[in-house]
Amino acid sequence: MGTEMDEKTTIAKRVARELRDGNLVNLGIGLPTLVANYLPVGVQVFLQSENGVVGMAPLGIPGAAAAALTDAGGSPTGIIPGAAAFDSVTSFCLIRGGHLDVTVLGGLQVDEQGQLANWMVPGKMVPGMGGAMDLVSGAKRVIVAMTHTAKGKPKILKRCNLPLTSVRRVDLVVTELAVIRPTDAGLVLEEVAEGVTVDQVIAATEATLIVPETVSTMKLAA
Amino acid sequence: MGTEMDEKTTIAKRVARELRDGNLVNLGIGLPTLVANYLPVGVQVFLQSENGVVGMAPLGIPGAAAAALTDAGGSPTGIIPGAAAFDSVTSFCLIRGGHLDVTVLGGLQVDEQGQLANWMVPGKMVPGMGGAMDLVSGAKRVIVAMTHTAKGKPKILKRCNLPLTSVRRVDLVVTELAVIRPTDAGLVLEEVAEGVTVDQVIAATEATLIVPETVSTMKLAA
Amino acid sequence: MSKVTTIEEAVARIPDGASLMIGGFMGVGSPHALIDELIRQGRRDLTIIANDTARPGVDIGKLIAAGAVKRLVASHIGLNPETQKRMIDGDIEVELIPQGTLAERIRAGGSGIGGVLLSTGVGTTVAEGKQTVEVDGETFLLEKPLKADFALVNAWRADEYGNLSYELTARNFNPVMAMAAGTVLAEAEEIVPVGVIPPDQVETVSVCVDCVVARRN
Amino acid sequence: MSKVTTIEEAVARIPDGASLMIGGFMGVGSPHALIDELIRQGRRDLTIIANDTARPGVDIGKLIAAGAVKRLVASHIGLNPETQKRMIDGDIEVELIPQGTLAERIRAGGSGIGGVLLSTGVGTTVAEGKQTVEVDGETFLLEKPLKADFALVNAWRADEYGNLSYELTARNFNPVMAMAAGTVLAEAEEIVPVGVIPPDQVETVSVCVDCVVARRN
Repeated sequence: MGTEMDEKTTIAKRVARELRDGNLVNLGIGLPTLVANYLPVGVQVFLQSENGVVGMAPLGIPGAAAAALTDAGGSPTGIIPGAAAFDSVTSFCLIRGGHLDVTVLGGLQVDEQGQLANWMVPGKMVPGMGGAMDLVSGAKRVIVAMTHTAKGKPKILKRCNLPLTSVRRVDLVVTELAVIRPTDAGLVLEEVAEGVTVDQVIAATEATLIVPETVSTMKLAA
Repeated sequence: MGTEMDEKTTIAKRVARELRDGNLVNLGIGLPTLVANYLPVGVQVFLQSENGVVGMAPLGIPGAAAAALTDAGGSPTGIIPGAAAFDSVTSFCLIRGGHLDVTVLGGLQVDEQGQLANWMVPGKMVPGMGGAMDLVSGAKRVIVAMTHTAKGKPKILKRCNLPLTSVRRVDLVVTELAVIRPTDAGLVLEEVAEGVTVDQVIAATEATLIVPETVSTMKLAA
Repeated sequence: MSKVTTIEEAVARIPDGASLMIGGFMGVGSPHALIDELIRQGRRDLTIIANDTARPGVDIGKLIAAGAVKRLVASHIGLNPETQKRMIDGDIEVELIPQGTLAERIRAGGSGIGGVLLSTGVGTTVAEGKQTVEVDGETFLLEKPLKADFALVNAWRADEYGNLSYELTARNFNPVMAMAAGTVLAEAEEIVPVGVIPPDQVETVSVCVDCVVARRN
Repeated sequence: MSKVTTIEEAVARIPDGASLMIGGFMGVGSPHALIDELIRQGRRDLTIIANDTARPGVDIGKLIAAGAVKRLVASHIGLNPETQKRMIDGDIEVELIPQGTLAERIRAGGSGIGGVLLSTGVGTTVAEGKQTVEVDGETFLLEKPLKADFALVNAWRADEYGNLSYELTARNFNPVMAMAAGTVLAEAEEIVPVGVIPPDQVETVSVCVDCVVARRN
């Protein structure tokens, strides 16, 4: 199943295909950040960072830089021409107000109701939710980009046992093994990665998966 | 009792003495606007206009002008150095949020509870409240600057019969005849204009006035 | 991905019966050319959300005079006797809202806020029919979000992506309305190439704007 | 009426036990010199309202390390293990709030808003103990205003009246906090004469600011 780097690249390349030209997109720190590097030709998106900018340059592309310009992790970042800076209040008006087309976030757990837990492990990790709850509750589309399992244990469960990030159902879950769409009826297995069987995905998943007659093979951005 | 112009000047000069150095002040259209022209020496106030500026130049003082710079009546105005422009949302955050030190407004009626009616005469005048309700509900101090009577009829009543602007008690009422302070106990007659007797004020007022042992003579700004 | 289009095409997107937020304060900062084109194209039965209706024959006042308006939500119509007359005659349904409340309700509409609690209007006619909420012993009116199908805004400068900046008191309701409508049409005094407006001077972010048109002079 | 003062005098206004809003996002846009001076003057038992506590040894992280903080209201402490340790040890009481809700609550505090209705956090641990309000069949959390005794903000430019402008992502929570505190201390990279900041580029209006200090370099 390849190295961890391969897995992340697979996920990022698949998520990239979900973005549309002109979309306002917020990419979480870590894996989701890679998505911007695999956009199809002709698709330009505007990257938002919740600390107050639209028009961040994708990772590794310098853009215009300044001491007073960082990403949501506090790391230096660049901006593209046509970028805009604003305060935290405005930033979350964009996120909650129907202006943010897509948010891509990492996940600790997703369950059969399509609910996400990604901000806290009681007794272990108490980082605070930052902007995650606002993003998941407010964005027009929520895409969870995460590895299918953690240390061999399924992360797609019948019911999340970690504190939820939002009761809102996420729109898509992309892992290195599969693309899963949460629906009213449950989790639909839409695609499997090249070389991965439906049974392998089911074995790595605690939640019940709805398997349509044909499950296509995951297509990745070039 | 002098001409209408004298009356307005008297009121404006008396109100001017209520303003303190550095105050943020909103002056209503008409009579209240004159107040800025009678500020005591050493008192600089910042004039707000609810359409989105702090630092308007007083009436008759040109200041810096521009086509895109008007007062709340839509008339051209000037600004002083150190002025700031902002949108309508911010403008009312300043008004409601405890930042506006004083608002001076005209009045149709004030009553024994110190409540003001100044925006509507049912069946006759339906201009809309504009910013009046926000100003009266939100400013730290509300000063009503109005003539004591209208066509010989008292405007200071037992109970307002026109729709209220706010249930908030105003802080001071200044007319060409008197200075009246609404309190828990009722309307206290604090000052009478030069050459005016307490009985003359009482005769021109429908509301019961509380008359302290000594009522001082109204002092006007130079 | 330039959003620059002609005034005719931009206005053609608006159907009869649409709800429109229109920026401006007594005509200052109103999208003059878009308003004129609405009248030229003969649009009817519009709902207008705006601070005021200016004066007769000026900006939104023209829409009133043209009989294009069915319903009006505003804070002030005092300087336009024609609006008052049409209201009293029953030609236009008018809802009057305190100016700060109008601004906050539009902001809520564009910001994913379910409602704001304000004391403005408590105990007055404005409170009629409104839900009240008590917080720590104090009573507030629950003011609901306002949205519209379209916002017609006026900017000083626009770039081709739709970033907007405004000038002095011509700003007023324009930035907040540009957040609160399904489709946002921006009229600008000047259209500049992308990158010319410094990021710190962008007041409406490009992603909120759908069409940019240059004002005719 | 210049508001320019020394850092020492500005910070001397803050008593032990005061509540402080402090601008910044992971240290970017924090008032570095005011924070250092708080530590030098040995202030104790502070309540801090801020987005985060940066990293150990950086900005608000220094206040945490110095034991100056009794209570913290923030959205994120993940990158400062020292804050997490002191929270788990019971040395600091921590209230975690979603970032957008934190921004909106501070805004309400400075804008005369009695509360805002948000869906963020509905059905999660964030909803515990909070009043809910139903509007047109949808459930929202009633989020109350946040205020503080002092706000310590960081600006790019300030004039002597206290007008402030900000730079890029160093803006973050600074403008909203400058509206929501009893006394506002602004630290600026550059103090310019009155009239130099164009009216359209003033983001915090002078009347909200009490002291202006120049950053030491």
